[in-house]
Amino acid sequence: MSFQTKNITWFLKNLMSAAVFVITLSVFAFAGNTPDSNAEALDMVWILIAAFLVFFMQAGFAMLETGFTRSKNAVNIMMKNLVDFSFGSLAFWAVGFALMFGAGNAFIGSEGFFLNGVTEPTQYAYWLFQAVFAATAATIVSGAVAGRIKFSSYLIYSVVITALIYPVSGHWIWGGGWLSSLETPMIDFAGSTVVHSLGGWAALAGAMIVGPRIGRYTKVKGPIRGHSLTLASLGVFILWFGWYGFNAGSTTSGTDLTIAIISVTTTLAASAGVVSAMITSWLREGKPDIGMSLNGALAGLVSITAGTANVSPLSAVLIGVIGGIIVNYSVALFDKLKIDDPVGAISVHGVCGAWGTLAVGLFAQESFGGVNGLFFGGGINQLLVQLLGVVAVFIWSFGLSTVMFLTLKRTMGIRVTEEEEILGLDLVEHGAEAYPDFTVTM
Amino acid sequence: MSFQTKNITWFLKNLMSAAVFVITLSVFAFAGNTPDSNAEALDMVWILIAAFLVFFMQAGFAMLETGFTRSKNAVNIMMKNLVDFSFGSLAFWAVGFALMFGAGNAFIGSEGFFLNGVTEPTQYAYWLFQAVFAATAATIVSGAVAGRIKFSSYLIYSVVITALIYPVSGHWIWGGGWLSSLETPMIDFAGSTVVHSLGGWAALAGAMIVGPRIGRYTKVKGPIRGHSLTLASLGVFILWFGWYGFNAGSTTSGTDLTIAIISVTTTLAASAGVVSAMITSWLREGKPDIGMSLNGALAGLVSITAGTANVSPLSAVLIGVIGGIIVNYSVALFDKLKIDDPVGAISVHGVCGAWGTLAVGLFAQESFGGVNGLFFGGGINQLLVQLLGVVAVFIWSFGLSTVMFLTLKRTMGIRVTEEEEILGLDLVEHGAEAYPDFTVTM
Amino acid sequence: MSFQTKNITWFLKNLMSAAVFVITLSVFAFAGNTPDSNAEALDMVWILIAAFLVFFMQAGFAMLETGFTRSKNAVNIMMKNLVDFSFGSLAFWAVGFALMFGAGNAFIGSEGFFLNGVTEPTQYAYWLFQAVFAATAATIVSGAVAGRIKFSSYLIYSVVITALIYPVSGHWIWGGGWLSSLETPMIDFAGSTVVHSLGGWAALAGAMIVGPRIGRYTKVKGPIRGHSLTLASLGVFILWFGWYGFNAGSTTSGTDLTIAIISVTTTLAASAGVVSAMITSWLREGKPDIGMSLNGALAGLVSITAGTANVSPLSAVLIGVIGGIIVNYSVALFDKLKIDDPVGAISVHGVCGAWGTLAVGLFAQESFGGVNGLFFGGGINQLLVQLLGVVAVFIWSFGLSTVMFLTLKRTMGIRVTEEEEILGLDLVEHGAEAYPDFTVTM
Amino acid sequence: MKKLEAIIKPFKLDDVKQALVDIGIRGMTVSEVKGYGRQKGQSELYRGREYHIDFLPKVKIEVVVTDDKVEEAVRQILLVANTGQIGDGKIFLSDIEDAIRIRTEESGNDALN
Amino acid sequence: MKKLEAIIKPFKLDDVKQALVDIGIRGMTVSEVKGYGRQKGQSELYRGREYHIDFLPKVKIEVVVTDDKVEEAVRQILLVANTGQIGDGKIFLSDIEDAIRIRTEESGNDALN
Amino acid sequence: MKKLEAIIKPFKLDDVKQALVDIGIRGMTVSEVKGYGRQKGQSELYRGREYHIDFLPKVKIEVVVTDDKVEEAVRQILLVANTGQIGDGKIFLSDIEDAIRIRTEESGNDALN
Ligand SMILES: Nc1ncnc2c1ncn2[C@@H]1O[C@H](COP(=O)(O)OP(=O)(O)O)[C@@H](O)[C@H]1O
Ligand SMILES: Nc1ncnc2c1ncn2[C@@H]1O[C@H](COP(=O)(O)OP(=O)(O)O)[C@@H](O)[C@H]1O
Ligand SMILES: Nc1ncnc2c1ncn2[C@@H]1O[C@H](COP(=O)(O)OP(=O)(O)O)[C@@H](O)[C@H]1O
Repeated sequence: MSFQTKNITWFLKNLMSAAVFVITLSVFAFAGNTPDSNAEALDMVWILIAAFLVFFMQAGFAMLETGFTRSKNAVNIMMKNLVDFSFGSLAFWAVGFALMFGAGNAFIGSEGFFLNGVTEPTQYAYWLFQAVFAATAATIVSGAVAGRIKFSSYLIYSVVITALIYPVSGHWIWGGGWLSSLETPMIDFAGSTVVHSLGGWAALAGAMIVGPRIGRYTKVKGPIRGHSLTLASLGVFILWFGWYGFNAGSTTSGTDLTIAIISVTTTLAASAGVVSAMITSWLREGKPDIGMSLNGALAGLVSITAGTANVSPLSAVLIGVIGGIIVNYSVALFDKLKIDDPVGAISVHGVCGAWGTLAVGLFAQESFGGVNGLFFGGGINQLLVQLLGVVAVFIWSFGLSTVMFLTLKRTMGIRVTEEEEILGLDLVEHGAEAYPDFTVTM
Repeated sequence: MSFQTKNITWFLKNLMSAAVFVITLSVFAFAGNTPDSNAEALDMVWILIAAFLVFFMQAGFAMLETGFTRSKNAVNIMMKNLVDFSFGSLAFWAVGFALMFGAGNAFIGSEGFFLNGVTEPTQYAYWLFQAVFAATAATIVSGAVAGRIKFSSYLIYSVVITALIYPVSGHWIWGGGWLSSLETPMIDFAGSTVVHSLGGWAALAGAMIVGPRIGRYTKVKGPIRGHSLTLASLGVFILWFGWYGFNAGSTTSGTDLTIAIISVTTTLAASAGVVSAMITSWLREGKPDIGMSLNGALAGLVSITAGTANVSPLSAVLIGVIGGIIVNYSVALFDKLKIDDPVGAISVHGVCGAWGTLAVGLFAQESFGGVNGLFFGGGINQLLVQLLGVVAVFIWSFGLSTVMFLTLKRTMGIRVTEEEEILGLDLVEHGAEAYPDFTVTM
Repeated sequence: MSFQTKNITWFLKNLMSAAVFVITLSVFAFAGNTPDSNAEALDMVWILIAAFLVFFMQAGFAMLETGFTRSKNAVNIMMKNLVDFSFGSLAFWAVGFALMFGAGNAFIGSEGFFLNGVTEPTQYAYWLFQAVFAATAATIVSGAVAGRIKFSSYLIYSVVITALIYPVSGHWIWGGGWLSSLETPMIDFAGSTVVHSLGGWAALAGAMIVGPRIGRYTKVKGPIRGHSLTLASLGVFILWFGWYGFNAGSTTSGTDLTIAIISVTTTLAASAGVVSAMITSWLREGKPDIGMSLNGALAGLVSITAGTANVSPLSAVLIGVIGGIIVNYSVALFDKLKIDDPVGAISVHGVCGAWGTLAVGLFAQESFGGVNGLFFGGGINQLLVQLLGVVAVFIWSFGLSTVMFLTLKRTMGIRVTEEEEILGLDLVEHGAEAYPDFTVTM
Repeated sequence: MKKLEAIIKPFKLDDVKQALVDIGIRGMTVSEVKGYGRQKGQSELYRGREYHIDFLPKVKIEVVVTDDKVEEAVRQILLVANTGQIGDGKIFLSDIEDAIRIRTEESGNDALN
Repeated sequence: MKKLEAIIKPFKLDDVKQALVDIGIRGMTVSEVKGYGRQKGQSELYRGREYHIDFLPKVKIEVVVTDDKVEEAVRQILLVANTGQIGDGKIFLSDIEDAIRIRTEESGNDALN
Repeated sequence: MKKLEAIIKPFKLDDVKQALVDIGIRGMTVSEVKGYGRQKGQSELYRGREYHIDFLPKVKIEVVVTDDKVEEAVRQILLVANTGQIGDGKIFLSDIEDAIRIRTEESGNDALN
């Protein structure tokens, strides 16, 4: 039924007969609105809106990353975020979805390339929801390698992660693979490990292989500061907003009333992450640091993602508090190791993702998600399974990403030249300046 | 029933009796929740959320346009976007909606001014959804005439487009008018022609009549660059986000499960638009151009808007790919013709809108929207009808806009003086500077 | 039921048997989708999405406030917005919600601290919706005291407002307290008084006690201008977008079809606010002022918030028009009184909130919300009750905030030193610069 | 060797640059400045209040030229930057003792070619 | 004719401008600069690390005055810009050979009035 | 007393500053400028069109030194700022008649220490 057909019979002609109007509008409905058809429709509406929110996180990542990096690379950051989503969603359509959710074995799926054979609307909705997740995993890497990676190499990498790296380990946990078939299946409700750690470890491989930015660790001078903390903050607010889709959408059902508790634990953990990260920085440095506070929000969000449907509000607060502390020390650690991560992606997504996944094994509570963790009398089994998942995904993601980045390094090269880096990626890669208003003042 | 009444009986008093609580909360529900009432409510929730998302596109347009223009006109761009929505929605309430959807003849509607006679909630929801569409059409013009149009003239124009130009051709296609009453009715699901081309052709008339900005084509020096590609990119992300409301909301029904496939084709076409526009610019210019890549996203989105419910995912990719190529050459063409369009609105909305409308005649597929296009054995009929629609709306919009802009030019004047243009519209029209932090540093 | 369990049986294994698929997906559903369960789920989906939108208003406030203030305080504004939400939501979880909605007496509630005893999903959803409202009230103060308040004092204050000041008067009106138990209960549908005036009067107390910024009224030189009207405008668009959640979400029900008319009155009042504020400034100053136009949008929104479900579209327009005029004169008045409010929060939220609340007593119409105001034959009773509510909340909020701010002033101090203020809060409070790209150009 | 500092209206920058290049000047340095002078600043609005801005945006061109080029350079600037309106700006002339090209360490007039 | 270049703390700009105007100076040119000096820069934080900023924001006022006004102008600036704290800045005096008003082509002292 | 104005490539700022500090110079003033010279600007793209940017970002360092330090300062800058590529910039030397420290009203060489 197309739009205009409906409209013809619509509105004012029927102004006098609202009843007729309703009938017209609901042609399908009268063919049979049933409780089940309504539930199915509500589930779909929920999945789609959640997917839209997760899509919007791309804007959040773009603002966060550009804010935390220099203006001479601002255009490049925008391009990377635009393009990893675009190539990523095409790659996930062509290949990734089939590998992740297609029938296959415990390790990999192998049916449904190009959405072949898919006809059910719900499956389309589900594809979209999964595609925006895949693109999120890809985007995480962008920030960690900002300011020096070659655009063409990044582009290839972002196809590989959405077409291959993300879907395979995703299959293990969400697609019916081995980690979900254990006696005690791994719990990663919305993807602390499937999405965030995976992206974080890939970012770690990327940052290590591409090396630190010029001047980052070689001189006495301070850190390389970003060019707009305002935009970085906007990015965090957008990400937090989108995260509601990420977590609560992961029920893939609007009739599943746990979406309420998920939204609450998400909010509390994020708030707790801000508070604890800020206080930690205050104690350590004597001032409440904005970079850490922003990272604290994300740390809280990443940390609660795995257990958002399985823990109590109080546990969510604790998980967020610990996430906010971890991110402080983790950022400092990677700095000491001279692994240059301009936006803190490795700490926020990798480390806190791991923490969040383990936290399920500690804080899960039967009355919320049906499973008890160590602190609630469930024994150590769940925790061990969570640990197994964390390690397995680390090995897979870090391993494959290392191979990939090294291959790129040895073939087409992975890093711009020193001169290009000094000039800035905007100019050399895109022939552009982000803020070129000087000579045009007229 | 007002909020607080519900709240009184709410919460803790009933903590022990959750059942009672549910009853209290659902006073109306128990008066008769039926599958049909639920379906109606779900449809309304969907329309409203979609309308909110489309409203948010105003922020996207504002950021896109200001990013692509100079800082001395940034305030003016904001004012135009704020004001075309505000005047536009009032005009659409007073007049536009009646002309578009009111009972009338094949050419124009004529009932329901000021929402007179409207009592059904669903009709209110529908009005809002249509109002934000009308405002979108108006906003498109803003970018093309940026940097030199008189604010007062723009204001008048934006009332005329939302009160008259948009509703009339909208009536033809969505309101029961002649284009929707043909034996093979025109298909423009979410408005490639109704909204985007209409706006694009009005923008063309505006850009031609108001003339190019000073220095744009008269000197050797380069293009007049915008002042923030970061904000322009943010604008594109916001627009893309809002577009989900634009396209999937156009079912005006959340129980119509085609919203899933619509969301998928929208995503894929946009992604494909980015990819093809970027690669085209890369091949033509040697570098992946951010302006073109951003425009590519919008080109993909505009192109899929007409056929989003009628084509397969693969066709959506192709439609987007072609849109992304078109936008490259179209921008170059209008530049060669010395029609100065600072943000590319004519190419993105006008030209790609036409392409998207025609594409339905080529790629429509029965299994999606019930109609077959040329490539799927449906013959050439649909394509010809689409062409007819494209041409009819071009004549109407370009024609009336030309009349309007010329009238404005001859009466109150349409363009600021040379001196004012050099000083910038912010200062002369609004007595403001967008970024006045220098002398205030304190 | 966790995510992955569902996924295992999901997708391609069942590709051939879509029927089986639906069954699998809807395990719970088949356990009993009923019209009532669907209605409950739809209500919850609506509350949650509305809550997400209201959360996103934090981003809007952050952009608005930072845009209207100087760049040397931009980081501080971001921190305040981030932190008032974070501390605020924790405080509302620990204390506020219980005081506001817990069983208690006519003055204050006293059960449900830390969500103790809450088990119903709907109650969780409701908590979130209320928590984001509470945080909004807190954030309003931030703008009015920007540029000179001590961060630590602000932090304490924001806890007090969300834990105590907001919940108590909220209890009176929304939680079953005395204002809602009058024979003619006060009507404040979405919080013109409960949220906005409350925040506005607290802002008034804060601005008076903390005193004007250095140089604001002591020198001949002009106003202290903000550093980005572009970001301020973005903030207004985001706020307007979020306001749909604020107002339409306040049905806390998606099956309550008044959400449509609410969305319409919200849109029209906001538009009318822009138009009238702009025209007023045009008449008074000779130019359409962007600051006033932006404030006009917010004035319209705040003004309609109380009566959004109780008035006709035409009345909404009038309410918005008057709001837009009021804000012009109110801003001028507070300036004359030398109460320095950098963003106009007192006028927009305090004064227009009061106006909107009174407007219900004038414009309420039975056919919309069941009650008639003075202009529609309902007599003066409702108006008097509204006035009582306005005055009561003024006394409570302004009184308690005054006590609070004075206590802070006398103990830990409320204002940074002159030298610190001159250097900027970013540097002295957070050791940061918002836009530090100069020396890092490399 | 002399330095010319020309404070001009921003939109004249391209023209002045071209005029200087046309007479064989091969280098110059430009910066954004704010000028106070007879040209009274705009009156602006901010959130409903009118006020006066004293400092106006100007562009400063610094160009060091050999003594023989001074007169011509000044003439060119006067020719091109003049709009006849208050605020067109000033040219200040001063002495430069030496110029050194960093790359080649050439000094004196050689550094300017 | 002399040029005074005063590097001052940014928040003193308005006062210094006013002081100069009060003694009859009718034009000046101002720019934002960064200064390195005895005043040690702030220590800042960035994502959990403390570091030191060497360059501090300053404002440079350039004003060309006739010889007879030099002393007074210097005195005024010293009076107004002095906060007694390190980093108050410097005044540099140098010779200007000529000044030309672009609009009228007046030169010498006439260009300054 | 002399003023050195060094126009350099932006990324050399830190090195040049350090080099000057190392020879005992205790103050300098820096600003962002745009330079036109032999180094031809980048060719850029804007929405599908290629074009040429004439002005390149440079940094200007102004440092006033006592006469005895001039030579050493110049040498240091030449040493550190030289990349051997066109566009490395220039150093301009000029005379400064006097310097006054605003805080203490010291003048002459004393103002520079
Ligand atoms: N005495 C001065 N010293 C330094 N700069 C000056 C002086 N007088 C004017 N200027 C600069 O020249 C600009 C133009 O001067 P103004 O008096 O407004 O116009 P005009 O040069 O046409 O008389 C000023 O904005 C200021 O930047
Ligand atoms: N030798 C110099 N050459 C150029 N500018 C200088 C010089 N010395 C100081 N300045 C400028 O003066 C400013 C203030 O100098 P500083 O040594 O910090 O304080 P004070 O002038 O009070 O001793 C510096 O930030 C710098 O901009
Ligand atoms: N005559 C001049 N007057 C003022 N500045 C100049 C002059 N010539 C060059 N410059 C400055 O020096 C910079 C470098 O000069 P350029 O000719 O590009 O390279 P190089 O100094 O290596 O020959 C220019 O960008 C400009 O800022």
